[in-house]
Amino acid sequence: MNVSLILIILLIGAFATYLVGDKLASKVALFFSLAALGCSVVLTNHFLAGESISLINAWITQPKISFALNADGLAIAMLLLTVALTPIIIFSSFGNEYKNAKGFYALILFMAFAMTGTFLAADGLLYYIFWELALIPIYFIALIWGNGDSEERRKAVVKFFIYTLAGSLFMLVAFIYLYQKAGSFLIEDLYKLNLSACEQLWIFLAFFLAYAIKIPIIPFHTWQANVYQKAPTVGTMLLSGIMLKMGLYSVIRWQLPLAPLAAKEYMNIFIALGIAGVIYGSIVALRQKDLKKLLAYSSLAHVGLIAAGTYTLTIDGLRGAVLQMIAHGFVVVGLFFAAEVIFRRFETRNISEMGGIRIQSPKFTSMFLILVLASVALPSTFNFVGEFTVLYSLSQINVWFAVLGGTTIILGAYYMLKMFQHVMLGDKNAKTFADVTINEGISLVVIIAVLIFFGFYPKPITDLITPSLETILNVINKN
Amino acid sequence: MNTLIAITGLGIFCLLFEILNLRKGIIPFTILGLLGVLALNFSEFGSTESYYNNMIAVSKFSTTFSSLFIVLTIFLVALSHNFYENHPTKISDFVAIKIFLLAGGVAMVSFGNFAMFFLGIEILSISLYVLAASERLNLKSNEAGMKYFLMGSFASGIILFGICLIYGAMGSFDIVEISEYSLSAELPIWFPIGMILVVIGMLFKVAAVPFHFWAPDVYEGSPALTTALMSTLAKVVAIATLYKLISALNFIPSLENQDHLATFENIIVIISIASMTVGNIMALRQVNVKRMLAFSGISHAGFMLMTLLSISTSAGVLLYYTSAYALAGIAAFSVVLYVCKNQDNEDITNFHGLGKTNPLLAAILTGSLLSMAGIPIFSGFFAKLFLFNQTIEAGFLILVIVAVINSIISVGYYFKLILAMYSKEPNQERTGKPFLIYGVAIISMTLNIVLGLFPSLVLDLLN
Amino acid sequence: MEMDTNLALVLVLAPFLGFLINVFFGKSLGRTVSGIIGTAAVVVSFLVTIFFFNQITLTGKAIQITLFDWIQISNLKINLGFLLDQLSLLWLLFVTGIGSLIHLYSISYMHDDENMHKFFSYLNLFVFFMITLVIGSNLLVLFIGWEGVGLCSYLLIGFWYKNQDYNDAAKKAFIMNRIGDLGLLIGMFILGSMFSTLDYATLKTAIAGAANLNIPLLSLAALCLFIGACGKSAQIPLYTWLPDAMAGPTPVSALIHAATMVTAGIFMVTRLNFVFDLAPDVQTIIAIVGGITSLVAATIGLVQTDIKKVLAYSTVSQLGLMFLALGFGAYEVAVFHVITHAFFKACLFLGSGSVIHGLHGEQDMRKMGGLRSAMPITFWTMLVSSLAISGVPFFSGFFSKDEILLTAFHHNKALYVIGSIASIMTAFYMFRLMFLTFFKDFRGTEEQKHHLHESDGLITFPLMILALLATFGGVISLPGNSWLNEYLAPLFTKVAGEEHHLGTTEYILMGVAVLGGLLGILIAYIKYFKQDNVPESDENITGLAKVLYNKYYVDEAYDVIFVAPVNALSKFFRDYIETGLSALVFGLGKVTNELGFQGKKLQSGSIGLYLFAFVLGLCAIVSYIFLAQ
Amino acid sequence: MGNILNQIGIENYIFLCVVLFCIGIFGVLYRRNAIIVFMSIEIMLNAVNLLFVAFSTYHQDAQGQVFVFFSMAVAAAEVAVGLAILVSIFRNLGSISIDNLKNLKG
Repeated sequence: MNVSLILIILLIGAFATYLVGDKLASKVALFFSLAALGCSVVLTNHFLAGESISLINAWITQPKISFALNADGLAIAMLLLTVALTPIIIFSSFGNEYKNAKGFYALILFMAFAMTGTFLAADGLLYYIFWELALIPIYFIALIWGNGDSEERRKAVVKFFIYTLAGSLFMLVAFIYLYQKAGSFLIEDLYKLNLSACEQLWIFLAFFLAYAIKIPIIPFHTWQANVYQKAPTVGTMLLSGIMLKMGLYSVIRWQLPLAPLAAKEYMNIFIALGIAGVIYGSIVALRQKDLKKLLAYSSLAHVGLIAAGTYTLTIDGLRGAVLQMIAHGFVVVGLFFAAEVIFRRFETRNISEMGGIRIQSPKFTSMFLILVLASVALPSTFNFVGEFTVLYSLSQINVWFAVLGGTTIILGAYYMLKMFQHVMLGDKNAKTFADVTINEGISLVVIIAVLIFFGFYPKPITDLITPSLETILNVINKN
Repeated sequence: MNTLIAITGLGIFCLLFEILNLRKGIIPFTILGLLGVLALNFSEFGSTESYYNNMIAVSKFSTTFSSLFIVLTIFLVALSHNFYENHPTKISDFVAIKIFLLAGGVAMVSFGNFAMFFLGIEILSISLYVLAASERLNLKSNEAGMKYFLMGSFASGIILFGICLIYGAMGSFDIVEISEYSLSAELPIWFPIGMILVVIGMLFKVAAVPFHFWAPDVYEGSPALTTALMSTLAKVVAIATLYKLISALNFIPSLENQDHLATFENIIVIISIASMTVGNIMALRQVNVKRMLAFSGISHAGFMLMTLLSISTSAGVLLYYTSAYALAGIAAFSVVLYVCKNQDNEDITNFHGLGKTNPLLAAILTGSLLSMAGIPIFSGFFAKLFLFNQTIEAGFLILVIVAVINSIISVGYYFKLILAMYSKEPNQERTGKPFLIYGVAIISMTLNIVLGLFPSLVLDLLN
Repeated sequence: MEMDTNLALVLVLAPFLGFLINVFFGKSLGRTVSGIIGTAAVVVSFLVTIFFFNQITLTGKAIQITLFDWIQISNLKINLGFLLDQLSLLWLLFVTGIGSLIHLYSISYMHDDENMHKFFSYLNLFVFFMITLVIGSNLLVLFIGWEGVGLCSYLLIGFWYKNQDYNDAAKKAFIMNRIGDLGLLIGMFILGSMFSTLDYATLKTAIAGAANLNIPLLSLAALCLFIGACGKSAQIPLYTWLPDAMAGPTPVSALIHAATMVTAGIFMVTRLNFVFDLAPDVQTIIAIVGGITSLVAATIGLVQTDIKKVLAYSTVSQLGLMFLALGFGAYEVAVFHVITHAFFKACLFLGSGSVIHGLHGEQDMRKMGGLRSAMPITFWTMLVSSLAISGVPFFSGFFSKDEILLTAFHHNKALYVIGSIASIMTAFYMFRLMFLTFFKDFRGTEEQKHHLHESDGLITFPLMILALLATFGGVISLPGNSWLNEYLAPLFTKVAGEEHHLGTTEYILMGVAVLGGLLGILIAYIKYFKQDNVPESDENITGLAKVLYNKYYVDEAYDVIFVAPVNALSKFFRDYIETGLSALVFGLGKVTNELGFQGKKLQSGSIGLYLFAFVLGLCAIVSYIFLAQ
Repeated sequence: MGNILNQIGIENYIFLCVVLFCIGIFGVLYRRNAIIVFMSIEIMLNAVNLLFVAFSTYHQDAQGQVFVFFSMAVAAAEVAVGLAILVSIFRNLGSISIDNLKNLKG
């Protein structure tokens, strides 16, 4: 089974979507994304059947860069996350009318293509190229179809682009440096390197800059809230649902194995940063007036915890992090979609103008509540599995990490329930709120189903990712 | 050699066309002619001969670069059709001058003797002076011409002096002989000084800090097409020649013998850092697109100079970088030409809403800007990548980091233009889809992306 | 075995099924039907429980059921499994039993509420989670139920969601619980890392088998677990949510906030008795906390005027007593009191509910009185329960409370005194409640007076059942020969509670306790029957009474100490740090931009300058070369 | 033929030319009249030409002198163009002072 097929589907999809014109664009995009999903499922079966899913084609001779894709369990998990969320995201946008829709949906597919590539790439430079490519579409999506005052938006988006690019360019330098040492960009060759502690430190920092901005880890998160707020909800979903995970995935795949000494040496600092993010994000979220901004900060908090998990360098930490990545991917998409659903009816994202929805629309309220509960990691939701594992791994490093990280349980509940109370509860709102349409319902139900199913039975994913995580850990602990 | 002769012949033909009143046919004819020349040039590929007791030395380097120049000239000639619509009587002259300019360029990369080198430079420069000032009644154009002329000839004076010193030191103008002498144990100080003077002259041509001041003014003042020519063809020719000059004369080894290498490298490093930094920072606040591109050109000159630090291996990289840069430039300028056809200036405001009125052109301009900014899949990215790789290998990590920071800054102004195209409302309706401009834009952009997808195509020509 | 598994699943899932049905079809089914479904669901589990109960009383061996692996962590593998042993079955018995009664009660009580089907779905969901909590075979399954019941209490407290105060109360309850939950989690982590299992059975064996345990660490774990218990079971310092939780409908208060959920903490501690036994320091802490809580709550209860608030504080106080017992390792005693308390407190709440129902939502005792004639059944049942709770001899409460005090006496005199005082106060405020509510003549509006009536059968029937239980519930553990202790014996490492043979001291103590109870009743009688004075209206309460009436201003204190700072911090972060960071990033851009702007001046357009720069550069380079010579 | 260099050493010629060249440079730098600037540039070029001749005598080799012809021809061409530009400037501006050429800046 050729792994590049998925990439090809998505890329062709992007062009096809652009060509069929505004009328059909959304449908075609949905079709292609579903095709990619199907293809990935088949791929997964092949993988589970023990087939090794990888290909290497020579691409550039001097310097030696090859078009190498490799799908181990981890990559497949992220791949599935991407291709599963993309159709949901596209489908969720059916309620909206976009001018120049063909461009819009084409960009979405193209972004999916780039992100998939990032997850699959097994060659440092190829990975970097996909990584950068993913940035372009979201830039245009946010810029052209975003909301709010265009001047503000422009500032926010440009800041986002330059800021992230700045980070990743240093990663590029690091990659070139590694290439000088290894004579190839292939990941296995890079894994073989034995760098001095000092070199590793610099490499680690270069990567960290790129990832810390993308994930984002405080204090590099300043782009996040604004962009989430200004971007169209679809863009926000793509950003928060998948693109953040790119950063976290890269930490596991590239940063830790390539600079294990540094990672071990300064482990505590980076865990502490992550946890600081948890607390900071939660606290800032308490007083947000804008629903999307609040969700942005909540995801800052969650992602901080995930990052802390990855930096523990324990199998639990990594496993929990990956589980939590997937869980958070779904829940955050769901929440942002819910925010969009509200916006479609109330024309506002300002929490103070909401409230009294529950009376008018019980179905939607229940769904929203489930999403909220999932995001506060109520047991029996997927997020709990991830969060529990991560916190456990933290407690193994130092019980205080677990305690501080665990404050997310309290603060998270605080701001989410506060939000829920003011958005949904309370007496009847002047504005009428029609209950969810079928389409909206489908998207939400799918997400909720995933969250709850894996909440009780995460085994499939765990079994999928564990072996590859162990191999990565072996690389980390090789010397 | 034949290439050179053919080009010159072609130029003369163009003039004849005017006499024979065949203006209509001139553009297609010239393009065909140039394609022929290109073929001819390919036929000389790989052959390393020298003609007229080594006045001209054809080498892989010269042929490859000449073909790049020819390609660029084809684009420029194609663009000139639409550009000179309004004064048909002059078109043949301008085209002819461009051809001669090309001849000068080819002479410069394939010189085997300083006489040829000097003539080449002068042919190039004089044609440029003329083109720069070609809008007789436009004071800006005159001023641009004058500034360029004064500084240019001043630079020629410096170069000449340098040549003279080299001659004094070596007693010959012949590259081969000089390169042999230059390896000998001790040389008179005149040789490095002379070389430095010549290099400085060339640095002026590539517009490197602190010899860059002319560029923005001249670019802004000259007719848009000339600007396009300067920022693509002229710059590429100059940097290529500089590279050839230093490599062909065994300048680096000779410096090593005299252990002045560090000195020279420091100079290059400082100049290239200065160029990219000044270029990028100055570009940030420009409102005139031509001027902005001039500054971006200065910064790119800074990048290109990095190749001089690993002279023995970086020919391919230089070729790749120049082609990437030039192709992007051509694409960008073809859009600029279209947008600013009947405007009296080239301010960014003219580009407002281009994304809505002409999505294709907007996309192409975006592409070329992204390429210049070094965003993946456009060849600009790979150019930077190879360059950085090369330079880190040569051990100039700091320089690369500065370069990286600069490319971050550069995004700032490239995106200013993109933003103008996509996030502003159109302020004028743009009519007509001039076939040649679209053609050039599309082809150059395609080439750019193809180079990005298969860098080896170009990269391996000189490795 | 197969059979057991299926039955256990039925036991767990029946309420869940009820929940699903009520959620999806409740509205269309109509109120009564959905009510019946909800009740039936619980009754089913009740029956199954009885079945298992019989089984175990015969065989006496626990049933362990493992469904499938759940969470996998390197050194501990957590599966989703059930453990049906003496303890869990006992709990299930009264959870489902009282649960069904209360469901039954609610059919009538909630009948006028448009969202009745929702109410029942939530109740079912609660029972489902409660069962999960009790039946889970390891701590993490317990945690599912633990948080689940928290969620349900959130939903039910905020059942009348139009009123934001109720929502606040609900939120408060959930968050307070979450604070405890964090403790519980940490406790689990420590246990997990120490014994690499969270499964009760294996944990027990591991601890038993472990050579040179790390006692301090274990104690830390125990402490964390206890914090969790504090959250759920409303002990100091996390008790303040429970009184507010009275915002919910009365059946909810009866079921969740009196009989079942709040006892989860005691369940957990009892479940993990083998851990706590090894941490004597923690046990002392538990005892002290329990004692103080019981006293503090009782004092507050003295002056409350809202009938449900009184009961709420009495609940907190009773829970305190239970923890007192736990602290002395007398788990079976605590369990005993849990059961009796479940009976009479549920009865009391339901009774108060019936009263409120009769007065159309009036909860202030100052506006009641003289209801005895109007609603006799309610009166008698409540009277019985009050007697029980006040520890009047031969009512269930008498035995359980007495045992607690005995244990306290044997271990720690001071706490014994505290406990006794608390129970005297209990007797006092319970009868204060009785007198104010049922005696003298009615103080409400004419219009209310006109509508006064006894509630219908569906309400009174559960009352009577519970009253009976409250009366005779004591028989399960009579001093001397206690069926309960034998029944629970397998759970405990040490011999179930040192069987204090009934010597003279015991009898004296009993007498003291009884006298105390009677004394309390007497005071109440004099104060509210003889002199028949009615509590002041809020504004002119003064002095100590004011402090008590305002619950020692604990809520206010918490607001000042915790809530306000966090919010202030949040505001600070939002307005300064965030803007600062973004300003920093923008600043970099601005600076470079400014440089560009200044640079433009240099590009002055004068050829002379350009040439000058040219020559300057030239000279610089050439001279550099000469210098480098 | 070389004897002249025996009487007056080559270095003197070099210094002379350098001095001349510098005079040219300073002329270019300090004069504002375009014509005079042209002349200064010519001085620079001619200084170099002189040096060429000197060197060619020194090296006993004619190439240098040939080169001089090239450079003179080129210089002539350059000046022709320059003057042409100057004329059109004079037409538009009415002055030939290079200080008036400051419209392009920033």
